[in-house]
Amino acid sequence: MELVLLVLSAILVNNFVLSRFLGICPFLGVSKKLSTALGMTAAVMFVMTLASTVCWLVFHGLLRPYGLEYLQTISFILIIAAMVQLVELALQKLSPGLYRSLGIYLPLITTNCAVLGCAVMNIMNESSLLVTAVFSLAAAMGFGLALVLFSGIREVLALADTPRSFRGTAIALVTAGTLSLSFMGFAGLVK
Amino acid sequence: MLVPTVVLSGIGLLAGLGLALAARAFAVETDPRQDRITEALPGANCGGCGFAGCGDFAGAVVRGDAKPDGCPVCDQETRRLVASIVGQTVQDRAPQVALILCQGGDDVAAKKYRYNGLASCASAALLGGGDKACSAGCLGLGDCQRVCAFGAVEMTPSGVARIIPARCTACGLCVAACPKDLIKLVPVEATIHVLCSNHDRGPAAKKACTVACLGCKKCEKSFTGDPRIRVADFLAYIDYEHAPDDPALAALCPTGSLVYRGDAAPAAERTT
Amino acid sequence: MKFSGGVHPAYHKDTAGLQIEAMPLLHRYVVPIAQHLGAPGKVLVAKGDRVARWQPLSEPVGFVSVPVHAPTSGTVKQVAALPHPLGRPMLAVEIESDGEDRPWEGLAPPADWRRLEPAELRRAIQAAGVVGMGGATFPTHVKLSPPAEKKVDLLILNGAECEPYLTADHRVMLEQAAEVMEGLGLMMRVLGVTRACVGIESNKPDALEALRRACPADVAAEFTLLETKYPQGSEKHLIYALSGRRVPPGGLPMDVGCVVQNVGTAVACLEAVRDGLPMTERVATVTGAAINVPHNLRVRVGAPLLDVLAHCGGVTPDVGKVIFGGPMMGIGQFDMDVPLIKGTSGVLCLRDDEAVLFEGGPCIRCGACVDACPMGLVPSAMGLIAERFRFEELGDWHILDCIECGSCAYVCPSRRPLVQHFKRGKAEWRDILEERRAKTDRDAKRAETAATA
Amino acid sequence: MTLESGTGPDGAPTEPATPVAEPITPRDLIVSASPHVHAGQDVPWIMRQVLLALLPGLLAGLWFFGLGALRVLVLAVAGCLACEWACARLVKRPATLRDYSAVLTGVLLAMNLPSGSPWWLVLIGSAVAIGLGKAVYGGLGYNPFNPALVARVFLLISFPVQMTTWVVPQGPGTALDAATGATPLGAIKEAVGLGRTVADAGAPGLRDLLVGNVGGSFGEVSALALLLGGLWLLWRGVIRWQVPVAFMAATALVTGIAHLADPAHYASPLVHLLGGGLMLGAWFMATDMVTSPVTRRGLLIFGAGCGLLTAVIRLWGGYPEGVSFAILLMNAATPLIDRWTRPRVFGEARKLYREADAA
Repeated sequence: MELVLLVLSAILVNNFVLSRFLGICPFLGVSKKLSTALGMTAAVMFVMTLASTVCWLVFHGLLRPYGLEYLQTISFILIIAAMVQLVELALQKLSPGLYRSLGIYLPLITTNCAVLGCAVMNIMNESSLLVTAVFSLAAAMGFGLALVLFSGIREVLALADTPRSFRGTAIALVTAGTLSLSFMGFAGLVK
Repeated sequence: MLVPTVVLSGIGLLAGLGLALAARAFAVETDPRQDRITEALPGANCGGCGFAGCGDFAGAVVRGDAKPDGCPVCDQETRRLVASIVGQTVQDRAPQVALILCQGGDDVAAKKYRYNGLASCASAALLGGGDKACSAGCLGLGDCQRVCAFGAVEMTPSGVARIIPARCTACGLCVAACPKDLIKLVPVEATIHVLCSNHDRGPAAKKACTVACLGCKKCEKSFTGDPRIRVADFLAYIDYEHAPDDPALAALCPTGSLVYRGDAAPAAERTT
Repeated sequence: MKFSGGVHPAYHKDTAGLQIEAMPLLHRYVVPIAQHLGAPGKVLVAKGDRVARWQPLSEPVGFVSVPVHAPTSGTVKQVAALPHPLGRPMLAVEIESDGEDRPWEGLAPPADWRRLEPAELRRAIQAAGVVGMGGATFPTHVKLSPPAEKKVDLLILNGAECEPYLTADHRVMLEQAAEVMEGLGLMMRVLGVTRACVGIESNKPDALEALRRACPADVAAEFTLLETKYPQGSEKHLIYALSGRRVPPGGLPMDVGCVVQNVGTAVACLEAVRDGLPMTERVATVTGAAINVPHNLRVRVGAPLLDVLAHCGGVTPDVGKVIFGGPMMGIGQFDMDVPLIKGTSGVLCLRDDEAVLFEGGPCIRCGACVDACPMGLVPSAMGLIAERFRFEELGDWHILDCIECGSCAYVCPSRRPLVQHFKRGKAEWRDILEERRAKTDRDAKRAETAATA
Repeated sequence: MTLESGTGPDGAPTEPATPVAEPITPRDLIVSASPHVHAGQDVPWIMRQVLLALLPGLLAGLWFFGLGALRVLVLAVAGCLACEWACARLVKRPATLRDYSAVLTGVLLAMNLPSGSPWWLVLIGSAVAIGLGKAVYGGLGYNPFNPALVARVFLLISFPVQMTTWVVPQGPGTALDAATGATPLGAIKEAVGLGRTVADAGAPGLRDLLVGNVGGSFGEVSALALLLGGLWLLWRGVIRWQVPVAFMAATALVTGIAHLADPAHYASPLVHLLGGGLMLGAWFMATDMVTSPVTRRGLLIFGAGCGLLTAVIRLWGGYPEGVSFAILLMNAATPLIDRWTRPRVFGEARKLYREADAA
């Protein structure tokens, strides 16, 4: 039950994008097409879960025993970067189309605050390994939910007769804001 | 100091090792020439070459699907550079500019019905060729303006398209977009043009539009020997290979379909 | 069986009670060479030639091609590109009538269709220039020649006449019931089928009764009164309504073992064989609020529109639209010199204030078009995509399955010109497909040369 | 252009039956693509129908909350119209005041506000509804979210105090500074939150909920009047049944299960159906065409999603009322629903014809 609530909380109540405003860069960058958004979701889910877990292991296995907590950020980034490179290599081979459409946003997962934020949050909350893994996956799913919903809207928006000055990112931000407003309805759902 | 260094480099080494293995497993061959060509191209992604953007064109050049001088927009130097990347040479070609061969605005051209429908020439042309009484008249709904990536087409107040020569890159997109085939690419240096595409006999053409070419041959007959303007099928054609450059020619035309747009013309009408 | 979608426009079948009246002979006729879907024939006459009534003016080139014939005797005034109902001038033969209406000596002798072989019947039908008279004008002999691998077991006679205003088929069924049923029997013989269905919309029970009474003993036909709903007369929907079979997307009726023929076509086939007479006339409804005296006219193919309107008392001053065909799928005309042709089922004259003006307002996603589309498409989304010129996406939305019936635009509260979007979209999507095909061919060819090199 | 008269078979000219009124010159004719006739409905007609259908609910609200409600209504409608006009001016497009869509947004917004709302709250709401909810997207037809609800949720989150100060209904004479109280759902939520039972909340009876003699946004209180309007819309063919039915069914189902499991802490589904903004939401807000799916299957999913989310937020969320949030969330999902509920193309996949049928 605890874990179910944790998952619900991470997806709906404390959605990484819409409530914590983390990972806005890919949220705006790869949401123009649903297929790209789905690809990005998969990539982020992979990187986030694995990176958070490995980071937890490194933190509790290496950094804390040797009193090296101050190396947290740099070592986490290192791990995340390696994960992202791995995904990039695999995608380039397995799905060149998706690789091309993700473009610069794929390597940019490295500097995605959502991924680092997730890893750091797990450490800060003193979560267990299991909770870390589940929370990271759920957080990535929350990111994915927001991204997929948003990309659906943006595909339709691309057909709209939007005033010139609002075209592109401007209207996307307005939409994201409204989406965030509606996600606030979940406030208080957990705890 | 030693421990943190060892820990960090250890993590780095491990990650590096994993990546090296992954790189071998997921190895993909890419042609570095494609990136170099993409960099050399203008990057406007106008699609004038017929491919989906500059990157796609570069890939096509590398694969041999497109000629290295296939980019209609870039200058001669870039073409040469692109060709040299794939080890070829290109021929120089004269700079061109698009020209709309119609000046039949609503003030001079008659309409054959009241059009009600989409504001797009190609859609209007589905209904009996459009509402202009002239079968070769500009419909004025701006398909050429819409496809131009460089803002080089404007619509005159009387509803006929006009090229802004200074902005035109001769990419040819408007040529393909015009359902009435009114747009041609002509040499930039040419100064005399026949701005009409109507093949009807004189009286019929005149009834449809007051600035139509009637095929009267006054321009053709003004030449002694080999005429540089010829009338075929009731329409005059400029021989752009040997383009005439005489402002006086335009004065011969009874309807004003033969125009001079060289240095001696008013600034707004010049093409060069 | 009822198909989903469709609309119920106001029917205005005011001319249903008017007897078919023969149009008097005119001074001149303009006979376009291309009056059918398929290759236009080769012209056989030249300026100055004397022609007789029913004399062929062109000969077919290839299988999907039919000849056209002189509607009366006279002199060929010109062979030139002349106004055509489809909008653009097309090659046509203009005949100046000599008033004698002298028949051609070379006519085929009358024959009994019950004694002729299917192949002979097909030849006679092609030689008579018979095309589908419902409006699509596909050569009838082609439709009656299914390839051997398609087993056709059902002939459907289309008497739905679901277009508002038009009553030509209705009158033909009432006044020529015996000929319709004989023609049906003839076509069954050509196809070698033993089963035929006659489908008529429920607003014409008298037509169904007339046909049932006139049905010869040796013609096994079933009669069905169909729901009055547009587009009940669409081939695919008629087949579904009568037999429950669904023609697959991109498929033809013969893919589900059916052939659909219009009632007028049945009469034309019969006349071609029984009397040896080519198709030089048809019944057309001239109606609408802007015509002074509505008529069901038997009019010779090639009669100029202006003369037909004049015969019907002319148009009122507030005429806004003149349409060839019905109001849902008909083609708006602008040149009074266009001739009525084999596919012209009616001339509809609408007043200025009746003519729908498309406004192209924004789509409010009300979904009325989705409910109305008989093909199960999503016109709202397709219209938006086409409006943004993103034609390459239209394939995903099955644009080629659109039958252009107009149901979507009929109900659209924003008055969006959806059908125009789709006509354009179809053309553009076909171009894209063509390009892709050419590219794959090129790639394949290159791969081949690379392999051999 | 002169007419050629017909000639008889003998070659002698015959006169036309009646003289021709006026020769038409071709350029006078209109040419458009087919079809050439139309069913008759247009966008203003639809908007007028919805406004008419809102009348009973509106009158009930005015009856119970008096002048305060009228003030909110007038302010909201005027604000929306002014905003629409201003936005059109800003983006240099023709103002579309005559399609009644701005009026409708104003009325819906007003009905979603407490009758005691300060004037600035109403005007901010109007500006958000038309500006942020609609105009930035390009106007009617292109907005992904229901403009009135965007404004309501925006106000609810920005000004929680003003947006939850409910006037107690006292009939047409209700004073502008009337006493305030809780909404039925709010009272229940509060009681349960304090560890007491539903019965302790002292919520009004079903009869009061039905007629609307309860606290709440001024247009949402009378379930009966709203239901009447909704049914009329259905009968006029303006809305399709899938959304309201699925909406109410899903809410009833979830709240019903919860109620059966623990009646002390979960109110009966009838209270949930009649209380709060559910009737207004299910019949008038969720049925907004622009922001709901186009296919009937999609509408069912959309309605059910709205109902489910409403129930979840009401029962377990922090807010006593979840209709606005639920509809906005489902608005966001509409493009995806549309994508995944495309109708089957005629004749596609399922083949009815087999050789056996032919025999």
